[in-house]
Amino acid sequence: MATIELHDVRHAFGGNPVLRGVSIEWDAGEVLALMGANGAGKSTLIKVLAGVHPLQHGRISVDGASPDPADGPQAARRLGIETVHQRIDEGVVPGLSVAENLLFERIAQGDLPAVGSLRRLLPAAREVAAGLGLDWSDAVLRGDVHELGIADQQLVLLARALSRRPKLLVLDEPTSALSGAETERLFGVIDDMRRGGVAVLYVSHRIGEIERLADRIAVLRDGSIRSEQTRPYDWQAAVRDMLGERGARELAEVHDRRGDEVALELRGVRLFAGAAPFDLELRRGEVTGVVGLLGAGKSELAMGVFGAEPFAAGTMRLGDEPYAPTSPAAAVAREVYLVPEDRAAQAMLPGWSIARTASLPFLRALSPRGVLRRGEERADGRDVIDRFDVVASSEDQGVDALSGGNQQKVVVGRWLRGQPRVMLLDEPFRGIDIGARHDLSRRVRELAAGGSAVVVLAADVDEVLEVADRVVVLAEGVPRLDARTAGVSRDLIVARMAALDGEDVA
Amino acid sequence: MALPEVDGSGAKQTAPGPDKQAVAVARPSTGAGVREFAVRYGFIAITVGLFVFFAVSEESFRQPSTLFSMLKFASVVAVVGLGVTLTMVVGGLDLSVGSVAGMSVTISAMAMVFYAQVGGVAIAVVLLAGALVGALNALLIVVLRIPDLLATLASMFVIMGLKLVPVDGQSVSSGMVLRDGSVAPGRFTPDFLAIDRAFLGPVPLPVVIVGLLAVGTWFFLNRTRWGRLMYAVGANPEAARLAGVRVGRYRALAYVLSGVFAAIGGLILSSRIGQGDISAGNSLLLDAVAVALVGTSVLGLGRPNAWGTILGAVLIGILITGLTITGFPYYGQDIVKGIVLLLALLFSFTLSRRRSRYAPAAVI
Amino acid sequence: MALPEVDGSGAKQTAPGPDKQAVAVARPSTGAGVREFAVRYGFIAITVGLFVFFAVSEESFRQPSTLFSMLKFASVVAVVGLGVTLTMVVGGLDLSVGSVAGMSVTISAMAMVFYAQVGGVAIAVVLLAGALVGALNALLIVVLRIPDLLATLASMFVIMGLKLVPVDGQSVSSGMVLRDGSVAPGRFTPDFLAIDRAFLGPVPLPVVIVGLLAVGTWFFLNRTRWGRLMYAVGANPEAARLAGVRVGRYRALAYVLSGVFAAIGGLILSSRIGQGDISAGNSLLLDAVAVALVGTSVLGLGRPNAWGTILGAVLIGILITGLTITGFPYYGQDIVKGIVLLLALLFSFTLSRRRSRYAPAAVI
Amino acid sequence: SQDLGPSGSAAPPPETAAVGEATGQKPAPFDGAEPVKIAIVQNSGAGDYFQQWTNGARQQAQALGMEIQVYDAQADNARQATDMQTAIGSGVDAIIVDHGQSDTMCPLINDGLTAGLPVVIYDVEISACAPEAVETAQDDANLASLILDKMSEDIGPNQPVGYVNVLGIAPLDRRNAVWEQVRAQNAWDQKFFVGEFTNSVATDNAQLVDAALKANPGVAGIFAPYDELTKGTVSAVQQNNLQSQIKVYGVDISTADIEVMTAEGSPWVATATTDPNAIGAAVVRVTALELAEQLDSREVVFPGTLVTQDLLKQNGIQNLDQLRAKLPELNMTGVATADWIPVVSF
Ligand SMILES: Nc1ncnc2c1ncn2[C@@H]1O[C@H](COP(=O)(O)OP(=O)(O)OP(=O)(O)O)[C@@H](O)[C@H]1O
Ligand SMILES: Nc1ncnc2c1ncn2[C@@H]1O[C@H](COP(=O)(O)OP(=O)(O)OP(=O)(O)O)[C@@H](O)[C@H]1O
Ligand SMILES: [Mg+2]
Ligand SMILES: [Mg+2]
Repeated sequence: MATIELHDVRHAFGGNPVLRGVSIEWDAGEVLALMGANGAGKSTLIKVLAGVHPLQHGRISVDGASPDPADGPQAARRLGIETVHQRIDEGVVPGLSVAENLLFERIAQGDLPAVGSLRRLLPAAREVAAGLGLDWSDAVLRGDVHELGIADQQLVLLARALSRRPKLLVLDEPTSALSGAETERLFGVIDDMRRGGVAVLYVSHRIGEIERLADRIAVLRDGSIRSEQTRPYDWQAAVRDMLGERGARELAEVHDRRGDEVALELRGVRLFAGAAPFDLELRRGEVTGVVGLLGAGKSELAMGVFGAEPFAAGTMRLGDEPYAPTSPAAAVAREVYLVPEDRAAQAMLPGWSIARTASLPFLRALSPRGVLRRGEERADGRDVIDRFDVVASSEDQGVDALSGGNQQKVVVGRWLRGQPRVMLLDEPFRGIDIGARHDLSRRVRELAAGGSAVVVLAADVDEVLEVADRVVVLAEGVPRLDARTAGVSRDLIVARMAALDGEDVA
Repeated sequence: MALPEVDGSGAKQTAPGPDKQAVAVARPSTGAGVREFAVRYGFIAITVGLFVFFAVSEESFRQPSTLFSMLKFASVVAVVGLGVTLTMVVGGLDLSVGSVAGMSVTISAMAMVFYAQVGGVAIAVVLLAGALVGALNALLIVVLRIPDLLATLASMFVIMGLKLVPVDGQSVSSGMVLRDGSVAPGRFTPDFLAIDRAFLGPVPLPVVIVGLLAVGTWFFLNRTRWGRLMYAVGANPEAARLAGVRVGRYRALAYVLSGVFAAIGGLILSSRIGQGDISAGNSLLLDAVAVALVGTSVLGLGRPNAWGTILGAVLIGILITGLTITGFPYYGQDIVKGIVLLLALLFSFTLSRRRSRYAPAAVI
Repeated sequence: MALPEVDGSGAKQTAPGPDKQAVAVARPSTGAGVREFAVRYGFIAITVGLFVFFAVSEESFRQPSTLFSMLKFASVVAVVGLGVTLTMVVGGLDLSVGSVAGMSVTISAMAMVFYAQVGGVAIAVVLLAGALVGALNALLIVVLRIPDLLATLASMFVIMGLKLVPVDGQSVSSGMVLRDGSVAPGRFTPDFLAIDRAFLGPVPLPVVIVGLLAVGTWFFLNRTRWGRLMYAVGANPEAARLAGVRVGRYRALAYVLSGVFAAIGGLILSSRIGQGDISAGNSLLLDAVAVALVGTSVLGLGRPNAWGTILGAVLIGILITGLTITGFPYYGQDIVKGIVLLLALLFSFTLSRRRSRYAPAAVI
Repeated sequence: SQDLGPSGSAAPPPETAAVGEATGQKPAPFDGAEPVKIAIVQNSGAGDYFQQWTNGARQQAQALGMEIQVYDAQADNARQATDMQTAIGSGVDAIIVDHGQSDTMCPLINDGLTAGLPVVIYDVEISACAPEAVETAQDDANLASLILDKMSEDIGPNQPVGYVNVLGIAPLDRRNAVWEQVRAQNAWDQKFFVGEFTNSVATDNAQLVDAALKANPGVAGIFAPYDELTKGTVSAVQQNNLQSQIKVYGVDISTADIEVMTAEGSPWVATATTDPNAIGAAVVRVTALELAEQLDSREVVFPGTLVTQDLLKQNGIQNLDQLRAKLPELNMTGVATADWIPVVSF
């Protein structure tokens, strides 16, 4: 007996069909993983399911009941559909406390007493947090949710959805901001829910996670379900179905290109006020992967080198000269580039077209005397679209209307031009599909081959291993391991990330 | 700590870190206590300091009657500012408050003077009219999707003009000659005049009214579900919508309340002036917006809130009364007002390390 | 396309769809062409319509001199509004413009009357002072991190007071007695008075000035790197900073330019009034902000822009001149002004399906 | 300029007054060691008229050895009400109320009187509701008659004329009454009646009059009984290049007005006025007399003076000082005085 049933669901944005008839069913207690390339329509499907986009065509039912399309998200929620959307900033409410955010839906529904101080909300909030194994103190619960990092915000949203005891739990790339430990904890909770008879729809680009979780996979392509599989999965086939022609260009080989010349030298750097100082050298011609758990200091490292947020202490040298950038502009002038981790907050400009977004860092080259050469600008925009297979109508399309992965391609792709001295990429693979990930890896390796010092910072070990010649493990603001990719075991890296003694593992 | 590079397969160990889960948790900020104190209480300190300064240097400032007339002076700006605060909470800004207060003065005068109604009727009509304007603003903003600033700017112009039509652009005062040549039959009734002139014990009634409204607004915003949801609507309307909040209703509510508060301010003004002064309320808009803006920052909260607004109004009341008694020329008062405002802002923003995270959806 | 249920373990393929890249193309929206037209040109249509209406119904409105005196009338609001537009582009809003224009009137009068300087010197001093106030605002906002609205509100108060100090709160006019008992030596020079009174062919000089400034602003904002970067700063300052934009400099530039534009507006006013009227500029703020806000919407662009602002100013000019000639009482003019504003807003927002993307960083 | 809020004209406040001789013995309460304290509760616009008025009052108070406290509500009636309360509570010996709305101020003036304070008012109509207060006023009917007589003399009867005024403001209403009368007598054809009271009266009214002139060609004279209105009118006439055809008549004068009147081809041919400095001083003298219980009337009015463009031009008068020198009657040194009062003149 199918609990969740989608029948011929279609959706179009202003005459542009995105979902062309999606039909699928799955049962209570079943985890269905939805796969698809960037822009395939996964998030759109989820938003239709959650009632965010009104149902234009087709039927949705949960236990035989269909939501009232006029009633938006409320109707879906009444049917027991809980959703964690891809964009975190669409979920958290800054200005309210962590506790109020954890209880936000219940406050909105009027499930809690209408009158009461924050203190009276704390026990309920603590309970919600505990549902995801979060042991947050009252001080944290009372703080403004915006003071949390992006990962903790994601955890807030997850805990909130889980606490509602849904019939169908929909998770749109919930782990893209999480690290190993949190991910594991989330998976534990999902396992519990599955056992408790909850149906789960899970969207991710990480095959490892899907392998671990899914009872069934469905591949969405071109707005409809292309194929479904049950265990054991044929990943080759799944990826082929996802990407079609583009196929999965395999690149499983381990890289080991060694750079000789030091491009950037860090001396006595402290990432946080309390952390120990360390030295680090980045070399031309190699890709350095920096891994670490959430809060390990990866972004601090990147932002410090980029001059965006000064280190707590320490000095740098770029080539032979001292290097002390006071702003990103100064860093860019010295050919040190950074792709920041949070595209929505740190890279995207609402209402801007792809071409304008892409040209922003290098406008000077497009306007030798200050006057913009708009033809060249658009040509450059087209170039980014072509090189990274961005799914877009034209370079004039607004970035807001792109899918998450395609937005990521634009904001990463725009920096990958020329041959900078140092190229830092913070979580560059966030939200992009396998095909694009391989393209991006290749491009990153080309940069290194051309003589740049490239640094890829990510929480996902596999992402780093795929692209890096050298791995640096950060834990609590300090490098705990610095090794050649070719000569280090994955287990050791994972152990060091958790700041465990490596030999215990080995 | 320079890390020796680990080459090849040899896994060389670094000193083991503490054996705990590295969960990133927002730590409460330690240190810099003085600065934190300045950020949170600097504005209050300025207010108290000014008060003490005036009390010491000017004998007449020490009289209790001066204290109360100062609070009375602040009461109109305070109550109108509270309404503005509510609209700022939902991420908007009501620019029509000054004109609504002015309209209330004219309407109350018309009710009593032209139509010889009692004070109660005048009050009811004015509150109704305020709510109506609020509802109109809500219609423009919520239903017709016109950005707050623009919608309330337009209604400001319309109201400013509209209120003058029934009175032919003239102030309404008792005994005036009407269009048909007869003499206006009514006058401001004593019960209506009492709004501004009565006392509750030693405390003037307007001060009591503002106090009650402030407590009410604070309680509503900080202790009730509806207040929380109003903050949510301002901070992230999309998230609120997804959580099932009827965003439009809360925004509408804020504008209606703002209209009513402005009308209450107008009633106090009307009772104080004792006639339908057509120029009343002209200067209210900037002052009310100023105190509401100051209010968002003064307590270090970084979001619009009731006490901050009241505090802002009281500070301006102290300043103006104090400077007047000290014999400052009026233009000197403007300068000092601006400078004190700046000082307060320095405490709240320049010294505060964290930038305010509260970002109302959009002005437009 | 209904999908046959897939059961069991087999990875069953569905019928292969068209074997092309899944390119979701956002086609330029078809249909609703009328609505699109209304959104984009509705405001222009209203402006032209009003113009034609007045021209047909009022003989005197048809005179070319009326047309130009209308544009002349609009010129001050237009140029000040352009400055406000620039600050809106970087996500802020300059509330001090009215007071800067007023200050410019006083300063230019002082230069010529008190110090017997020629017009050129007066102009230079005024522009410098405007830039200085802009730089001061920039200091408060960029360096001291005080939110735009609050900082410019405070400096508005300070300037309003400060400009009155050297003149003891009085208007400056030739022949007045100075503090030391002597008679002011200078007077408004003819070259200075020519700013408002001279013509270039049939076109009054202020109209020419505004035209040049508008073209310059448009070119700067839409065709140069700096303009583009200013828009970037307004759209997402953090993203701009991380793209290597020196955000602070561009915000500072916007405020300095805004100060200079307000000063130019003040020069035109001063030359029009022909004396250092201390009340000049008082009503400018709301009007300038109104035209700049209207400007963000009128062309359907959804962002502050030079032509929109100019168009807004011209519309208000036509309205006021037309209504005055038609003999509307002044309060009726406010109503009509508000209603036309609303109408324009309905075109831009209610009819337009997409919401405006322009969102100044934050009020707070 | 006159009573009406913001005004632009000039003459600096630290205007040094000539202090006349006092011969008589100072009566109580001026004979004590403690200085007599008075408060002025003013409702001004940001303008020179009030600056000068206050200056005159200060000079006279100083000459009398009084301490003076000035509350200025800046055209905000509600604030004036609060100011009045503060003043009553602040321990002064007398209060002068300068301008304001009668409905607003009447109850408060009675409060002051009840508290035992003499209250002298200038240009607020309160005789009906506060008969105990001393009422002083500029003689608006006199001013209007002075200037309108000149106007009828100049342009003659049966002419098309324009009128720029704002009703609802007491002194302007009083001048309006005289206008209606004189207009009827002369059978003038009133082609337009415009005027608005805004933050910048001159500039905004120039716009109105400009439009009115365009719509109504051929008027011979315009009456604008308040100098800000007059200035706006003058500038509109000049904009339309009609200065040779239209004569403009105003009320009030200031240094700035003198400049406008004497400018080449100015249509502003005459004005009727009082000197605000002198009025401020006279009001303080009235207060002093009241405190000394020597005032025998509850009402004092200050007469006006006619100033013509010809007089200004012929005597090369550029500012108020020179005008006062030419027309010493502006100083009103004979109004409200006694032998123990050192009368100031400007
Ligand atoms: N030891 C520490 N002392 C002070 N602050 C810390 C410490 N560890 C982490 N933090 C804080 O935790 C937050 C997360 O840090 P950061 O963004 O650098 O992590 P990251 O390794 O880049 O993780 P991710 O990018 O996956 O979120 C930061 O705000 C940082 O200031
Ligand atoms: N609000 C919108 N308006 C117009 N087009 C949209 C909108 N939202 C999404 N689209 C378009 O719909 C298509 C599918 O987007 P969707 O976000 O569903 O992709 P996705 O499968 O979730 O991709 P990703 O893996 O990158 O998150 C994209 O081409 C996108 O441009
Ligand atoms: Mg997606
Ligand atoms: Mg990070």
